[in-house]
Amino acid sequence: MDQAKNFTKGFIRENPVFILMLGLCPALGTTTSAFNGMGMGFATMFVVLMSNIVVSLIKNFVPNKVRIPCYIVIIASFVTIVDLVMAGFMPALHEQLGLFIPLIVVNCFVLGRAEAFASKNTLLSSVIDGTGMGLGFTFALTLLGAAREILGSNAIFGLQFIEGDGMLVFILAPGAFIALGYLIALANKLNKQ
Amino acid sequence: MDKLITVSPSPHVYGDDTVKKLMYGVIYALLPAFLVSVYFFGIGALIVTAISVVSCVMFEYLIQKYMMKTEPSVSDGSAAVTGVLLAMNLPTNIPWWIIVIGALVAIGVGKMSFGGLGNNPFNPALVGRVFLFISFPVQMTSWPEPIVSRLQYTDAATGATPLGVIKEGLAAGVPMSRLAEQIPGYLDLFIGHLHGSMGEISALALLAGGIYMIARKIITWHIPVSIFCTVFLFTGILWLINPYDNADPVFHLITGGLVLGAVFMATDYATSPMTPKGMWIYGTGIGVITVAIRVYGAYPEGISFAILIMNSFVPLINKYVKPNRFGEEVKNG
Amino acid sequence: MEYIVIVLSAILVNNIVLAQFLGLCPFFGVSSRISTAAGMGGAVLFVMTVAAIVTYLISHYILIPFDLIYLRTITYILVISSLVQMVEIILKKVSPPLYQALGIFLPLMTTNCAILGVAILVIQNEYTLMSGVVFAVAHSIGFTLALVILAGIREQLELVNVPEGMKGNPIILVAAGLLALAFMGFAGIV
Amino acid sequence: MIHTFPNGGVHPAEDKFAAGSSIKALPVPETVIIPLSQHIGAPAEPLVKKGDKVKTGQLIAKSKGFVSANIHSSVTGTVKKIDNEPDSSGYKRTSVVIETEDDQWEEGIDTGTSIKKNITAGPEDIITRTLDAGIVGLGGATFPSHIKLSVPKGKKAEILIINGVECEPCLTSDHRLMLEKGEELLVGVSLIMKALNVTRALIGIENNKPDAISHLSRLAQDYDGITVKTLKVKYPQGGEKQLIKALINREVPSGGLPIDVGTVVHNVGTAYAVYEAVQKNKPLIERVVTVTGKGVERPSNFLVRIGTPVKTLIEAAGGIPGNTGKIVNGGPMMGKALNNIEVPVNKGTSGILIIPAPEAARKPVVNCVRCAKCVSACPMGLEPHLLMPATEFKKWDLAEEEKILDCMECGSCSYICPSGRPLLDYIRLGKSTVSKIIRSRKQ
Amino acid sequence: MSDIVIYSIITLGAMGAAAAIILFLVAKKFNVVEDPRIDLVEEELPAANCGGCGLPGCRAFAEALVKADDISELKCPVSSSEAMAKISEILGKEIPEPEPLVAVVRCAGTPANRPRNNIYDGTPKCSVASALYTGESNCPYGCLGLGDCVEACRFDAIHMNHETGLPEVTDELCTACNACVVECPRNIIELRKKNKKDRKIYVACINEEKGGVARKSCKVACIGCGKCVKACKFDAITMENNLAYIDPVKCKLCRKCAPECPTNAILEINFPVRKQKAGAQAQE
Repeated sequence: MDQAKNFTKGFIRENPVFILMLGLCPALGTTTSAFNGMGMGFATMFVVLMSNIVVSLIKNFVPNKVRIPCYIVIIASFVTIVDLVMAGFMPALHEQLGLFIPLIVVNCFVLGRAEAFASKNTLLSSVIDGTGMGLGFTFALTLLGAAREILGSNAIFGLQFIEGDGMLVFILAPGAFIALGYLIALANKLNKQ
Repeated sequence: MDKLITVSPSPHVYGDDTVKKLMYGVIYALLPAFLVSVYFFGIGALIVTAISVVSCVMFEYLIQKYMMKTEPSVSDGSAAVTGVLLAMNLPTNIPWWIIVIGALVAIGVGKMSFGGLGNNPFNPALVGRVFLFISFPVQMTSWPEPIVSRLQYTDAATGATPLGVIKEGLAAGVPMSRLAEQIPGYLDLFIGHLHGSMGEISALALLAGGIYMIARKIITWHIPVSIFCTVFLFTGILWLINPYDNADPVFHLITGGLVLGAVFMATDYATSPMTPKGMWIYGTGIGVITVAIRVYGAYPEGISFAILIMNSFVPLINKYVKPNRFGEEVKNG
Repeated sequence: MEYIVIVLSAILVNNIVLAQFLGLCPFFGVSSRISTAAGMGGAVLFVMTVAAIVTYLISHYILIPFDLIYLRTITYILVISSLVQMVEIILKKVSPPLYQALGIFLPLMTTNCAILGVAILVIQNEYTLMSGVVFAVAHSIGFTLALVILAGIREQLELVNVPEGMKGNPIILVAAGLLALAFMGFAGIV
Repeated sequence: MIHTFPNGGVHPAEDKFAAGSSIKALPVPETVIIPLSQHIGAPAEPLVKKGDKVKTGQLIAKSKGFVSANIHSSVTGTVKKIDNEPDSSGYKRTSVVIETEDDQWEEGIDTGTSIKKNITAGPEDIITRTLDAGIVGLGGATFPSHIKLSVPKGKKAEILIINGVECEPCLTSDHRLMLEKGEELLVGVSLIMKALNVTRALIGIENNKPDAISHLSRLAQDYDGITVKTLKVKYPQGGEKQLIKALINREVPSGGLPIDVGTVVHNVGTAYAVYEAVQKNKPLIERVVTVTGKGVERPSNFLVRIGTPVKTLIEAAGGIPGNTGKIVNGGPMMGKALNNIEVPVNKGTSGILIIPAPEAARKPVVNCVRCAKCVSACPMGLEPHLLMPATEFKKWDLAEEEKILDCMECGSCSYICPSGRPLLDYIRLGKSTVSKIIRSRKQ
Repeated sequence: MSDIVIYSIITLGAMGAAAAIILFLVAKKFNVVEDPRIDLVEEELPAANCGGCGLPGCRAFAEALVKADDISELKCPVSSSEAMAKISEILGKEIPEPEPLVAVVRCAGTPANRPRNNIYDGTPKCSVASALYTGESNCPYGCLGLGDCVEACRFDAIHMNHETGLPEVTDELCTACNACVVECPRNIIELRKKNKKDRKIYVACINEEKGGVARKSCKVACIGCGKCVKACKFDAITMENNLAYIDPVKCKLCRKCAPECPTNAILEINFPVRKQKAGAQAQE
């Protein structure tokens, strides 16, 4: 497979959030600001990348019957690593993302990559796929976070550009759904062209 | 025969009702309430209504023409109805740009995203209103002084609604009997001499509009009556149990947006059930949730949320509450 | 009283889907029919309750005594996935009708973050076992409620012409957003 | 107390322009086209061939199978051809075309005007005579009447209901028949009662025909068990199920027949035809047809030989007005628009309605606003707003579940819809598809 | 530090082993025999159990795949197309490459050929109009021109020509899926063999009325004269119910029949222009 294509597909064409509708819980739950979205995106990307690497390395040794539990354990280990590292080094962000860090383990996007891609492809392809898809996920979360931050608090990455509060609703749950809805509509439109 | 004759399936005659007539009927029914609020709030009421109606109609036109690429149908009056209803739900001193945002959300998100008139599961005007209420809590809850602020649009002297006074008072532990002194008399409340959203103040004018709509068969009586009955019963029971910490049922009926909501918002065709039985369930639900929010919730007013919540149940009600099918219960007598 | 607060809070105020963003994959995935949504709700109710009990026991009798809290995620997911698989195998044999009604949703449970999320929340909130069970049951009811309402709206939307660009996921998300907006009215009710 | 059926129904403008014009016999036309399928069921089998001479009242086609009806010649003359001729839908059906030469009636037919009140025929004779005379439901359904006269085994008829409702706007043929042939009609009702072995008969008439109500009530005093009941004007009260509900408050179950609730319903026209067949030995070769409409010069009720081209009737009423938009075979609610006025009058033709061009056009279609007016208008308690998209989006399961097959196609929903939605167009389509699906499932 | 490692390993190992043993025993005891292909298919699926296919979980999807006759409708948003190809290989449900067919509209009743004698004002759907009456012309067999076939086509291959009032098929896009054939209430559309350069020759009429009657309602109707039958050397043309039919399999595209037709009911498409009588063939 063309590695460049393999890398870029995660951005729009097979974007996990906008097109595949996977990993929606963190995509909506953590994107109150662009920074939070990006943090969550990178955390997930790390897990995807690492689990892709490990899965791709051990794919020939794991018996087929137990591969799913194995993958889950691998993913869960990396999630625990991320959880602990973040708690240690970025306690503020860790506090913000809260429950969603351990929940990366049940993000079907992560398991999906391991199962659908890494378990069938070479190490290099898996690394590229993990990075690409991870970046696509990060991109989606950052974009959604940015949109919500701009509308909801008149700021982007914490920089206030208009005085006063924005439309508070975009920071809250309803705004998340609505913003993602219109972003997906937009992505569909771009994809069609 | 010089011209070709027309052929079409039966029936070959049609009733007089059109969507346009029904929508303009709603607008006529809103006129008394509008006039009362112009009397009390003056220029602000005019400006808010004008901005709201114009932006709703404009957004609908633009979206239909340039985004959906269909023939614009703004002349049917439904966008104007949404505009008037949205305005009715706003304080008359609200900045113009907030109204425009509200209109965009009401029409763009609440209505046109679903395909326009009739497809929307939630009442567009209420979507706009609740969106604004959550987004701009400060501006949405500063109510201009009636009569004295007639010649001012913004920057008028403001005060709290009777429901707000009671909510805060009770939260602070003030007994009901003392709070009653801080709110206008029942006659004022009924006519509309109070703080509040533009269109919700005068229960009298709204009821007149409601009676007009029922007489013209634009709406049926089931929804408003079921809401009124439920609110009266529920608040009545609470009041009988504890008159010190609860307002009496009559007060609940004539204050806040209850009449506006029950008569004009809950009865919106697209978002209310199709059968009388369903309407009773729907109305009862709205009544219960309204009182629950007013008495126990964080907000002094609950009818908007209550209607939106029950809107979401309407597809389920329609699915499980069917009209009396002919021949289903065979009663031979 | 404590239980009533938990129940109302879980179902209305902090609805697991509409306010906490958990379990969104099945929320959007399995809400195309009311009957399917109800079946999924039943399965969630069952698995969530059992999972909450089992993880509570593991947490209190293994992880905490041995000071292994950091293994929480990994053990929970292991337990939940085995549990789900076990229940599925048993149901298939013991009661095929029940399996048809609930069992087909079971594989979705492993990756339903609502299950793991609730299990973690029970520990985080330091509930007793009984409160934890009430919490799990109430959350699954809240999940089912949101799922069934959305399914109702989707069934209705199936019979109208939604604009081309909004068809499919976008309009469902917007509908869910408006549903969340409506549910904000319950704020402060407990 | 004036009764009506409780749920649903609409009230279109009545426009009964021809109510005051008495029944005039139209001259025998030069050519008649007699279709062999003027009834529900199998077409009749022709007994004549090209070139045969036939007399008025002569049997020219025999019923084939149980659900079928005899066809008689309505004129005296020569069979010109037996060929496919367009019916009111434009589709071609086998018909016998006869060129008129004379008007000689078949022997044994009493063509006199005296009223024969004395009933001598037994129940079996009455049914046989009805079958022989080729009588079908003259209200428009054209279901062979002899079947409705023979009560199936295990069922029992208690009450006979005679439909004098004429709820369709504009039409007046039944109204005039009740006024002018009241005595004969009541004898006919007694005959049907005898055939069914019932002791009670109710004649339901809407209260926009007070003259017919008082006339028949007065005459009915001389007949045992026959009562005239006044009903409130409401469309579609002439529907069997609605009429039974309105008169005796019984509901025919979904998919059932009136006999399931112990009743049999016949139209007044059918009762009159039974009288003629039994007492006068006269087959069904003519019927009363209303020709009316806003622009029509002389709205009239004609006694017409079956097979007369519609064009002849319209000309007798003053010709086609200049601004004609639509010509309808039947009433405005359930009638069928014609694309060709050469088609013949058949046993089911109760009226010809001419609608001016401006009124013929449909309303522009806009989105359904879910106003529920169709739900409250549906006399069967269905939800047309749901059935239409179910058909449009091909959700046949939903359509079946929502009882699309109970629809009687009365058109109340399309009439009332403020959005001008063609609800009935789709529901009809859905009905035919769903019944096809059900049939294929049974196989 | 080493304590933590040891404890972790022991705990996890013990739990893993316990879970494995329990599951093994349970699976043994409660074994249910199923179509083995379900497992094979499931292995190819991503096991993400995301519900993206609309079915609850990958196994349900696999079952649906095994059960379905036509798997082209079932799509997994996560799987690659290779995985799906492999699945279809497992199931052997690839439809054998059929002889290429293309949809052909057998009516040439343009307004000029077939005068209108009324205006249809009902729901613009052929199925509704057809159930009501013969249509805007007198021909009870002809195209109603309301576009049910256009709506039925998922490949954008059939469009209404507003001048002729007849649908036209874009041959390159047509997949011969039969949807329009099923949808047409009058059975006007037929799937015919696809020839070289998209050439086709067919009777563009299905009117079974007698010649005179058919001719009266449409100028280009087949009047059942039988001249084409005689002209054909390959026995490809049959005459039934006053209607000629050219068998696409037997037809050798010799074009002998078309000039014989007195009403020009036989259409030749995508042929080089004839040298003589070129004027008569205005169908290109």
